[in-house]
Amino acid sequence: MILLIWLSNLFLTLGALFFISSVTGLLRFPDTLCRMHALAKADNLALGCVILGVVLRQDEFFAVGKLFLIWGVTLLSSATSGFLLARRIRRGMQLREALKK
Amino acid sequence: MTPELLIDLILSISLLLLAMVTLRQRTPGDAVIQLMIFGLLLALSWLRVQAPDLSLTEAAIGPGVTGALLLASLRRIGFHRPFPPPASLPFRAAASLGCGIVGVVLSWILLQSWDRPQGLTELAYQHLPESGSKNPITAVILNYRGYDTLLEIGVLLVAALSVYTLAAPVRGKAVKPPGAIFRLYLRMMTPLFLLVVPYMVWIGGYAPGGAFQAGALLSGLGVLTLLGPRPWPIQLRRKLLRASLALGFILFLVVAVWTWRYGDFLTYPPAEASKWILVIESSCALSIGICLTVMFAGCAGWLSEEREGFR
Amino acid sequence: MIPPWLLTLPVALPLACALLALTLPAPWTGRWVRMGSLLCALTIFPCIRALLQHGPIRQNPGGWGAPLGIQLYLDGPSALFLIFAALLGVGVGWYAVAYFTPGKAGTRARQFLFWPLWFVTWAAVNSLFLTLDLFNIYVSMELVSIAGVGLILIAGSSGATRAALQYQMQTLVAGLIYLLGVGLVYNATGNLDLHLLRDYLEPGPLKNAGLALMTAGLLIKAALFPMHFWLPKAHADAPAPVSAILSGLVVTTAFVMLSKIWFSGLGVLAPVSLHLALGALGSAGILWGGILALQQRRLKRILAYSTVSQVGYLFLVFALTFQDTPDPARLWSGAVYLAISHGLAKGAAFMAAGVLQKHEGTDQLSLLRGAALRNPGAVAVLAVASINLMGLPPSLGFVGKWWMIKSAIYTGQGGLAVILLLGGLLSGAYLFRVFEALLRPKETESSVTEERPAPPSRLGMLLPAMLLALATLLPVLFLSVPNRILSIGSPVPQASTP
Amino acid sequence: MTDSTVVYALAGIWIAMLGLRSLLVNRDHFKRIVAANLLGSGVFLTLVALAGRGEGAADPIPHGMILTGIVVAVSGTGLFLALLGRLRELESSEEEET
Repeated sequence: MILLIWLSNLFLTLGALFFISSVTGLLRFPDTLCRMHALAKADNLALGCVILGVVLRQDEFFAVGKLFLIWGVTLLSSATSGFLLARRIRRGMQLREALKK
Repeated sequence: MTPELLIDLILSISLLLLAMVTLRQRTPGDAVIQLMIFGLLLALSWLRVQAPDLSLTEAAIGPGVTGALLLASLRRIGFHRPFPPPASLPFRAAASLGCGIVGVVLSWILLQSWDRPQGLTELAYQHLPESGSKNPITAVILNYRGYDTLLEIGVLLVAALSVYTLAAPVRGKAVKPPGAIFRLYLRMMTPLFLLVVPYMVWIGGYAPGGAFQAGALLSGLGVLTLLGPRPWPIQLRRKLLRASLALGFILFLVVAVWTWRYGDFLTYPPAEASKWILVIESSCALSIGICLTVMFAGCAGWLSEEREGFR
Repeated sequence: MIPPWLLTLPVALPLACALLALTLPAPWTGRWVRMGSLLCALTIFPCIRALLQHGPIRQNPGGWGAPLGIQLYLDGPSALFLIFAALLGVGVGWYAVAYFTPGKAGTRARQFLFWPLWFVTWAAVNSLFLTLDLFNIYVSMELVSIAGVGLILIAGSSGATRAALQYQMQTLVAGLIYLLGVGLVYNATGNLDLHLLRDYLEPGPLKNAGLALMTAGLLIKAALFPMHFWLPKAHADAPAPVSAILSGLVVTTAFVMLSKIWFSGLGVLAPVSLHLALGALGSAGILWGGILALQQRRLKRILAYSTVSQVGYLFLVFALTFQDTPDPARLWSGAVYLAISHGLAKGAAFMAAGVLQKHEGTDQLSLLRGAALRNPGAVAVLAVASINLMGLPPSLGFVGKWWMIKSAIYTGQGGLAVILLLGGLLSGAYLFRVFEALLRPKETESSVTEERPAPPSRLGMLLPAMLLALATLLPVLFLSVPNRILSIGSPVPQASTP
Repeated sequence: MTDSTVVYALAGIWIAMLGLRSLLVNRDHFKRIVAANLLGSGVFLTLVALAGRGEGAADPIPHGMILTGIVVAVSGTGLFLALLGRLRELESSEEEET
């Protein structure tokens, strides 16, 4: 039992570290596309670690299922919105280059 | 400095700072994004004040629906048009002084009288068994004060009607067809939404959840379908759409009048109170979902006067 | 035996009519609206009869007691206000059936929405007059205001949209400030019912702050002097029935709610400075509205600014009551009569202005010269309504003003008496200016009058307008009936029977 | 847990005052609706903190009030924004005509 608690603490700290790394990526990277890249990757990983950490502390099965559902939906929607945003930004950049010429 | 106090201090100070930053933004687009971040943090801080129902609703309606409405109306007003300068300095100084004094007085009063009188908490929890639901907030909204909720659904219906008919734009813009990725996302998310919304209505009976949260989720689904490919190519007849707007309210009123037989307006017999509450909850959720979706379409400019219904 | 759901009838029925008007096919609407408005008006009378037999009625929809649930309470003043809303309801309903003629697709859809919005306003106003619960007052006020915004929008022009924007922003802010006040009062006392609050009346900081915030919220909604700018803009191009509802009903309900909160007991908490501030705002509103009405060139804007000044009258009653007037019941009934008579007379005046606009094509005073010859009916209605607006003797408005002036003199506030008389003088001035234009024939008798499309039947429009105008004069003949109704369970103790 | 919620009440009051001040000062309609939303959030935060103070379960009555308040605020905001869009469109069409 102690092993479970220790393991979930490990995952939680890992998740927190990943969150910090994604935020530093957000602040340090030069343009929007890079920042979005950092966000999408690190955040999902961090959320996965946090959810794993929390799952290890749960006792009833239904809550575990809901937690993994949260993770799945977040993965799905952040991928889609990331794609839509990136497409919009790239179109904006192409437009600006066309105007410059 | 107990850890709880530390967390609360951090949260409330960051809320205050975020509010200041939101009002400092120069373009509408940034202001809306800051407001959505503020809404998320607000939903989090309500968990700290023992209000899980409210944090669910605020998370769905604050950054979700209000953010979508603001962004949709920005399409017509312009994302990057900077705000005009505020009023002249003396007026600004007077307004800040006035609000500051009121704020100081209210904070002093709150600090001074922070001990809590007996309030209605015991009474509400005492009558919980007869109210037909184990979640006290659902009991308050739908049973003890069902009359308020009836009028409040009326407010939502009138707002949606006004947006639909009166504030509809003269020409309205067409919507660009979405890409393949979004269609795939929509096909995957719609069944999930249709599963979670009834679950949220059902769980309202005995855990945080209920009509308002389910309604906000339903409006999220509505917004997604509006952004996605139109499954129904035909023009929704204006009459059909207006009737569907009022459906939730009609159901609520019929149930309210039907309970006259049991004794009084909106009085449910304690035995089957939970059954009636479920009926009313689903009608409220339906009404909130449809009304907020139509308002999103109105704000985005897709309802037009000449052509009936959606473009 | 009174059925337990009797008091919810005046709220549930108009809501049902609104939903039917929403979903019924268009050609049906004319017949249905007349029958529906009559039905809603007739439901008031069983309530009045039960009131006369059993005295004040107390019911709670939802079946829970006062602290937990909501309590509806029918007493004298709310009965009179219910009758007032019913009269205005039938009058405006029948008038609008004749007024709205089908235009192109856009306007037809917009005008079609008048009926549901109007029935929803009527239901919300009835709920306001009946409820005792502070939070229920908030939700009903929001319903009245948002339906008001919808009604302003029916005109559809950019001016109407700008007025609707301003009113909607004021509604949002006023509602939130009022809600904060209700929250503070609830946390200070532990319950929300006005009658239960009577035994928590020792002043406490939280309660005073709550009452002040609630008063501020309701003042913004009542279009009192500094917050009235949306009213004239909304009336400029709103259709006549919409103006009748806005000026007659929506503005009066905010005053009625503030008086219900203050006179039901919480008023004791208010410091003297709040009373004087309300009096000052009221008198400033009277003078400002009167002076601006003198400068207007359009008939509807004159009536709009006259509403701003008449609202000022209503708020003087708060300034007059903080000292021990010899006869507080007389003053209270004076204010009730003034509110009711102003609502009815202003509704009739706007309807007459609507008929004039339909037939003369404009409401510019300079172009309306000699209009009395062409349509005498409308000018007659305007004249009867003006008797009450000016406060001339045979009208209910005069009775109200007279009692307020008397109590102003008794309590030694001569200044307020002077302002009351000055207000009457100002309203006389701007109304006679209207009649001077209407009655004097044009100098150059233009022989050819260009043909306008056949105007809708005048009788159908003028009959309800005259009904409302006369309703402000007839009760004066047998004043004992309204006084008897008013005295049943009125919040202010009856010192002496009139 | 007893008095840590007072911090939220104070933050709520000051957020409401910030929103009110910005609402009074700015003339731009969009900025004012954002400020009105902040005012609403501030008021709701204060009332929730007041309801959740002291030990024992939070008071459900203010929670019910605030849920209704949130829905009324969002319907008001939606109507305001639709009006704003329509006004911009009417003004632009009027400019085209003049």
